[in-house]
Amino acid sequence: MSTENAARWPRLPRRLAGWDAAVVALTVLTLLVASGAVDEFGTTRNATFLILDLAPVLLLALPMTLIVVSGEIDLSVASTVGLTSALMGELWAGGLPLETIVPLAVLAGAVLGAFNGLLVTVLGLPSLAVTIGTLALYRGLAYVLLGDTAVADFARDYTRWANGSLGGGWVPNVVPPILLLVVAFALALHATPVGRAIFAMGANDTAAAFAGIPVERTKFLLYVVSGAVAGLVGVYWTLRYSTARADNAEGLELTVVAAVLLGGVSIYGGRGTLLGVVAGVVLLTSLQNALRLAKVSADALTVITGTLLILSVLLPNVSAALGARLRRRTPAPPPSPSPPTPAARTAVPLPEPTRRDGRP
Amino acid sequence: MTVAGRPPERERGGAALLDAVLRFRALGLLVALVLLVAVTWLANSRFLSAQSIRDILLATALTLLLACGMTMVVVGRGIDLSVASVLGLSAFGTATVLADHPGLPVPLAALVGLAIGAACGTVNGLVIAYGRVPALVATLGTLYVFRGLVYFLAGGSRISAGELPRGFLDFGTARVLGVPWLFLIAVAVLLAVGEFLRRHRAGRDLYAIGSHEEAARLAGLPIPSRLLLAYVVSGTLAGLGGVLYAARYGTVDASAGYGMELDIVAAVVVGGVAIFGGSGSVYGAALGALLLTVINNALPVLGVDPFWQRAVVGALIIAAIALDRLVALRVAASLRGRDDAHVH
Amino acid sequence: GGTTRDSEEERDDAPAGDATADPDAAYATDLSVAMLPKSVNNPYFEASSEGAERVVDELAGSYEYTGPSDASASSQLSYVNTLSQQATDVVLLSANDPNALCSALEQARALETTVVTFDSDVAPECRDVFVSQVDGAEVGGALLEMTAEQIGGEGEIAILSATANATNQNAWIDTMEAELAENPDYADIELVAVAYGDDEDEKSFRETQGLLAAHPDLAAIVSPTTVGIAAAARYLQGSEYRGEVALTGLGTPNQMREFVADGTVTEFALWDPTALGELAAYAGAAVASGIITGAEGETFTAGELGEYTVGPDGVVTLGPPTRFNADNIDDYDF
Amino acid sequence: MAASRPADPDDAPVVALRDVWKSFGAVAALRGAHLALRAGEAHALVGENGAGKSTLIRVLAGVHRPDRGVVELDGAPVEFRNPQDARAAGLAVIHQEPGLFPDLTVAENVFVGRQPRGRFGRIDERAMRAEAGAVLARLGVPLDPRRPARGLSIADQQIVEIAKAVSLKARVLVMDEPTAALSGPEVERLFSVVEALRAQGAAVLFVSHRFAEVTALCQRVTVLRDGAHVSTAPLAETTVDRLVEQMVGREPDALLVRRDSPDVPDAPGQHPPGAPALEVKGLSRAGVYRDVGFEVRAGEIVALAGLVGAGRSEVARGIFGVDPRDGGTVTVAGRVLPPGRPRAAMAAGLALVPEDRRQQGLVLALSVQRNATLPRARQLSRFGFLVGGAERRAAREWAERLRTRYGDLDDPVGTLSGGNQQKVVLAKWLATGPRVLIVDEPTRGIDIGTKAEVHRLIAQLAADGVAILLISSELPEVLGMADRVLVMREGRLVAELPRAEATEERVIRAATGHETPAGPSRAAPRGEVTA
Ligand SMILES: Nc1ncnc2c1ncn2[C@@H]1O[C@H](COP(=O)(O)OP(=O)(O)OP(=O)(O)O)[C@@H](O)[C@H]1O
Ligand SMILES: Nc1ncnc2c1ncn2[C@@H]1O[C@H](COP(=O)(O)OP(=O)(O)OP(=O)(O)O)[C@@H](O)[C@H]1O
Ligand SMILES: [Mg+2]
Ligand SMILES: [Mg+2]
Repeated sequence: MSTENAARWPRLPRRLAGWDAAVVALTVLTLLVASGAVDEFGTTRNATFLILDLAPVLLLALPMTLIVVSGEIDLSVASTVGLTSALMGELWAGGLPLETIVPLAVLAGAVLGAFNGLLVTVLGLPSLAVTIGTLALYRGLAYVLLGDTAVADFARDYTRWANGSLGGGWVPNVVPPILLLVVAFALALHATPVGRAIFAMGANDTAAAFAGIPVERTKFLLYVVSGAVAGLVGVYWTLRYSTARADNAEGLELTVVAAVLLGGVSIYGGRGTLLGVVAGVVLLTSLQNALRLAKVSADALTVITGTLLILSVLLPNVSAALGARLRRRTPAPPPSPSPPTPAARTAVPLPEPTRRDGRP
Repeated sequence: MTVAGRPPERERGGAALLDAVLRFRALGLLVALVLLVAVTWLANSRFLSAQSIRDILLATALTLLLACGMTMVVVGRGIDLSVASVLGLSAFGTATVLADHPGLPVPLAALVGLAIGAACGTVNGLVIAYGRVPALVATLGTLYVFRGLVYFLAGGSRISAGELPRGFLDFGTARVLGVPWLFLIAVAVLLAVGEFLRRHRAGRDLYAIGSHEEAARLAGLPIPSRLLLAYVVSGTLAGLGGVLYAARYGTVDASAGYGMELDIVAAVVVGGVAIFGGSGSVYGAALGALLLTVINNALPVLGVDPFWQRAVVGALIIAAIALDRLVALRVAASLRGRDDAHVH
Repeated sequence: GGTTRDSEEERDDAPAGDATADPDAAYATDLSVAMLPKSVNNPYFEASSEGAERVVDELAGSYEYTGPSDASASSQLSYVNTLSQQATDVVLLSANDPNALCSALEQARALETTVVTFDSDVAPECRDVFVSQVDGAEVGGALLEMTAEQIGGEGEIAILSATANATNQNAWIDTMEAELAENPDYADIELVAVAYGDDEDEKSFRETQGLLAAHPDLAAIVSPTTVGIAAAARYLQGSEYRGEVALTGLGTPNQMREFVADGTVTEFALWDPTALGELAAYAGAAVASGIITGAEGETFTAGELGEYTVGPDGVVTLGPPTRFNADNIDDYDF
Repeated sequence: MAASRPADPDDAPVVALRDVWKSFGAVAALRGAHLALRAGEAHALVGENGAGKSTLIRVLAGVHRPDRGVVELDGAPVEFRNPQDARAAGLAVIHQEPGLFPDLTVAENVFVGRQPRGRFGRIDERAMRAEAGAVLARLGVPLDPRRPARGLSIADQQIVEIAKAVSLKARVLVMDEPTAALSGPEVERLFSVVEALRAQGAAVLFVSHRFAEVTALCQRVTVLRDGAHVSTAPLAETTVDRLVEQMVGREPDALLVRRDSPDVPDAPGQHPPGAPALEVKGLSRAGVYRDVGFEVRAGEIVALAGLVGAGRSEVARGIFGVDPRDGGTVTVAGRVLPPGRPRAAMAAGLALVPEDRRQQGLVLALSVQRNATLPRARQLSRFGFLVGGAERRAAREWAERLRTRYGDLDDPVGTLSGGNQQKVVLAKWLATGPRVLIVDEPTRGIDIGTKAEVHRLIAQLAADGVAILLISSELPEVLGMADRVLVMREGRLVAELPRAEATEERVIRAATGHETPAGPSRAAPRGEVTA
């Protein structure tokens, strides 16, 4: 029986041992080393670029984390970004003001997410398969909308806001809204009943249903949220690159998934933390940024990204296995204060051993 | 101490019906295929010309090969996202070897491609089976790594048809009795994998592992070596795919096969292989591959606006899996309905 | 270091022309020059890079060839930022999108980086000079001319393009469409389809297949992209359409040599990408050295290439495309 | 492999464990365990939940490697590095939780990894089906070898597990609670098959919490407590009371609480049952159950008895709303529950402790704390947020009330022993303070001491006015606890027996349908399904 008392912070050491903590540490280490070793890395100017670059990945990673923890996946996010971006271009070209377009784009994203959600929950189709389908479908629709044209003449005020900084300093304008979203998602996942439900259904959706959790409705909502955030990213992307094109954000889904997995979220669902994912995104992007500054070629970047992803899971596993092997080699002393029972080699009744401590 | 007796078994009819349905599911794909071909043919009779059929068979050959390997992996509850990168690496490797050593016999060069594939598959397999890294994570990683390697090796260079030996290129389009060689090779692989998965212990072990890994461990199945085998086969087939790619297209650069992995996964899923392991057959996956290729080939022939093509492919993928699911649900319902007859 | 504030304020300024050109100035040495192609791993840009590097070496500058491995504007933007942070003197850019890079380019230019686009342009106000491989109208015209010659002036033709968004491709296609509609010489030629091979060999191959199956009476395919024309040629070579359907477009001699030799392709065209790279490098150095500012009418000497004049909108044109056929193809190696 | 040696108790052991230690992190599961199995002898292993029985078996099966101690085979030390090694040495093991492959057929499940092969190493499917059919027939279960294992009831799954082990024809047959999900005849069949194997010289290890079975099958018994060996003795020389005392390390409490025993504060009769708390009318689901109707009053314990597969669990799930239903109404304390909405049922005060704790009751990968508070997360949150120690306090309180044994509240619940897992499921639902509690096999796999606790708890809840629907396959439990017994057969309610009339015989008769029981009965056929 546990001997802990309620007052202390019993979960802290456990947290620190977790993989997400390791990613956070690795991220900090990378930032430090890069600042020291790469000339331009530590400048505020670079920080601005870095943040602008990681914003879309980070934003998409937030709902993706929830979806992966709930045991599903959404590969259509990047296509949703593309489609909402195309829609935005189409509407802008049609003369609508941005104040109307932005909510419409987010709404469109939510609708696209809802379509994924419907297929996954109502029809019960595997989300990996569904979202591979919508990945093609949404991207295709983006081409249908915009074809080979690009809409680029967005109002300067907006594009400037998307690229600009708070009060002309180095902190980009997008930081406050992003921070707000990060905190909101972190709280939702780690400190609300819905978050508990997401973890439970990711690990065992039958048991979750038996505990009265509306599994399907929750998953559906997660897809809607994912779509809405992708819509938001579509808006951001369009303004940041001041161009709406059908191929915007193409291929970004794999980067997002890679970042989420790197952040220690289990692809099987039920495990992961948002902090880890944020660290994973920062790690990936800052590493790419630093290597680019250090004139490492794009090919090496690709190889490093992949290697990192594998090592992030492989190393803990290997070290655990080695540890177990070592422990077997050198037998640990008996784990309890009671002395081992006499080494009787026959199965005759033995004197009763002392009672184990802490029994209720 | 407990209540005695048990009710009579009432599942017998069910098993037979389920069998029929599984066959019917493949039938559904076939019907879709026939319909698509018929419609396209009505719109443009050239779609069924010898040339056009050969084109489709050639195009299917690659998808089919990779889908065979993917099926093995997916049945064992894995996934191999690195196939396209492996294909690229092997295609570039084979082409380089042939371009650098013009005298080299073609089969030997093909062996190089296969070896590259097998090596990549071994890396995947070791990391997944022995390193216990989830397959999606591991192969997403190697997707980047292997592609990065091709970039690294190829740089901006491209090996064009002129640098490859004539014999090798001819092999890419050669045919036996009008059927392209490449397609025959793919079919041979398909039959071999089908036989292996259905009728051999190691194959059945993969289904068991995919169905319930913990139980497989307790049952003493050699899980790591089986998984390793699946990934090595998948890698080797992707390697073979690379060789065939080089032979067929002649021009090979660093982006050979780029992005193909999702097509392969889609083919396998459309073909009724459960993405979470344990069920599905390689023949279904083959039908899925064929269907997707035909869709891809039929859309331009039907004159579908190029901007619509991608959307249509996506919609068809969704329709195929949704249809499959609806059929399965109906059958489950009718199974229950039959049982109802026994509840007096 | 430095902040972004200055660039914010200078953004709306006229693109070039605030400095005055000194046509007699010498090329500066020690320039740092970087070429940023649409994507690395593309033989076409490797060839351009070769030319640019040679020029930079001659001028005793430092040269770098860098870029993303995927041809997307967003990845390219990060590289623009990186290059401007590293205070590169001249960036030679082939843009994946005419607008997406603008704000980053403006920031770079505010930090004294000269931006020269080549091959594929951005909006004129975001760069100093654009080195065009050819005049858009000239390419379109040349393509049509070759096609008409090969099909005897009548029949259905189709275009196999690169990606649907490629600026230069679309400009050429537009010229061709306009020309077809207006020029009585081409009255019997009908453009029946435009397909996109996305500059992927396999997709181009498949699209060729689709075009031929969909249009039984097709007389010719025009593929104004090096990847597309090679894939289409390979398909034709292995199919029953070989010799029946003409193929022309833009391709590199090395890739097309085989098909010209066996008669699959009669004639195609291209400019010399190496020369393009050289010219871009000279133009960049010229701006950075103050020889030109990018205003119309300024002139500069590009080594052995000769003297060039800046046209309207800061465009410098390399020259008419070279046509390659069985007679001359063996004279080229790129 | 079957050695045809005569059963000789003086034989050297076939397999023995000597002074085995095994810890999982801070939890010491085995702390000096001994066990010796002899040819031709059935050996029982008993102990409380969490005593280490399953861990010991997993060591024997090569699943776990011991931290210390040796496994001996025919007197020589061996090392089982994995389950293959153990199987190769002639051990067949039935683990506590059936682990079938849902996508494979029954026959394949039986022969997985060792399918009979024909030419070219191809699997001979015909032979495989025939052999599997033969083994199943020996066990008296007419399962179709060609059907997939998916959808088999827990009992049938257990049968397939047994068939798998039996068909191995091993020298040593190890069974971890194989009978927990079985009904009488199946247990008897199993025993006769085991007897036959034993007569051929196989050594048998049998784990069960049911002493009647232990005495019926075994010759020797080893008691394990807190992972340590307590005693080994011939069954003939010991008594159940003595065994229980050794298991718990103290005087045993009453083993089964009867509702009318003086322990329970409010015995029936003293308090007449209150108003109907749960009313079920015309509940139907195509192919599963039909026209089920009954009511449970506040403070009443109603048992739902029937054969395995009679549909009791389905009815419970239909009432709670996790499974859809085709027709009928469910009313809890006057509120009609919408179908298919467990949350509405919970809001009305209904709780369901499901039968399959690993699939339905628990999220094994989550911590004890998260599991225990899962249905209550909303109530425990403040302003929508779960902060502070509210969850923790609530979880600890209930774990302690049920005397759950765990290492840390943050440990995954899957690391607990089977019985302790069951307690977490109970805690999870009791903590919601239900008005109506449905418990489905609440004591399956629970040790004798805990079982009495659970019974006392249920009786206490009833006394406090909770309406209880008890689904159980254990007749003594049904008869001892219930105020009324409802009997189901093939998806229909066929009898209702008040406590005074509920005897073992009458319940069995109603459940099997061999004879219409006398007394007030609901067996009369009703109208058509109200769909
Ligand atoms: N994999 C594991 N990780 C951590 N602890 C474990 C693990 N397996 C077992 N334990 C712990 O070891 C102890 C013994 O468990 P075991 O399953 O052997 O008990 P048991 O005697 O079989 O109980 P039951 O009768 O309930 O099945 C328990 O305290 C349990 O929590
Ligand atoms: N998860 C399941 N999927 C499909 N069929 C099932 C499932 N669980 C049970 N069944 C089938 O439904 C029928 C009724 O089972 P149910 O579990 O309700 O019976 P029960 O009376 O509760 O018996 P038990 O004592 O096993 O709990 C059985 O024939 C069983 O095989
Ligand atoms: Mg146990
Ligand atoms: Mg039941």
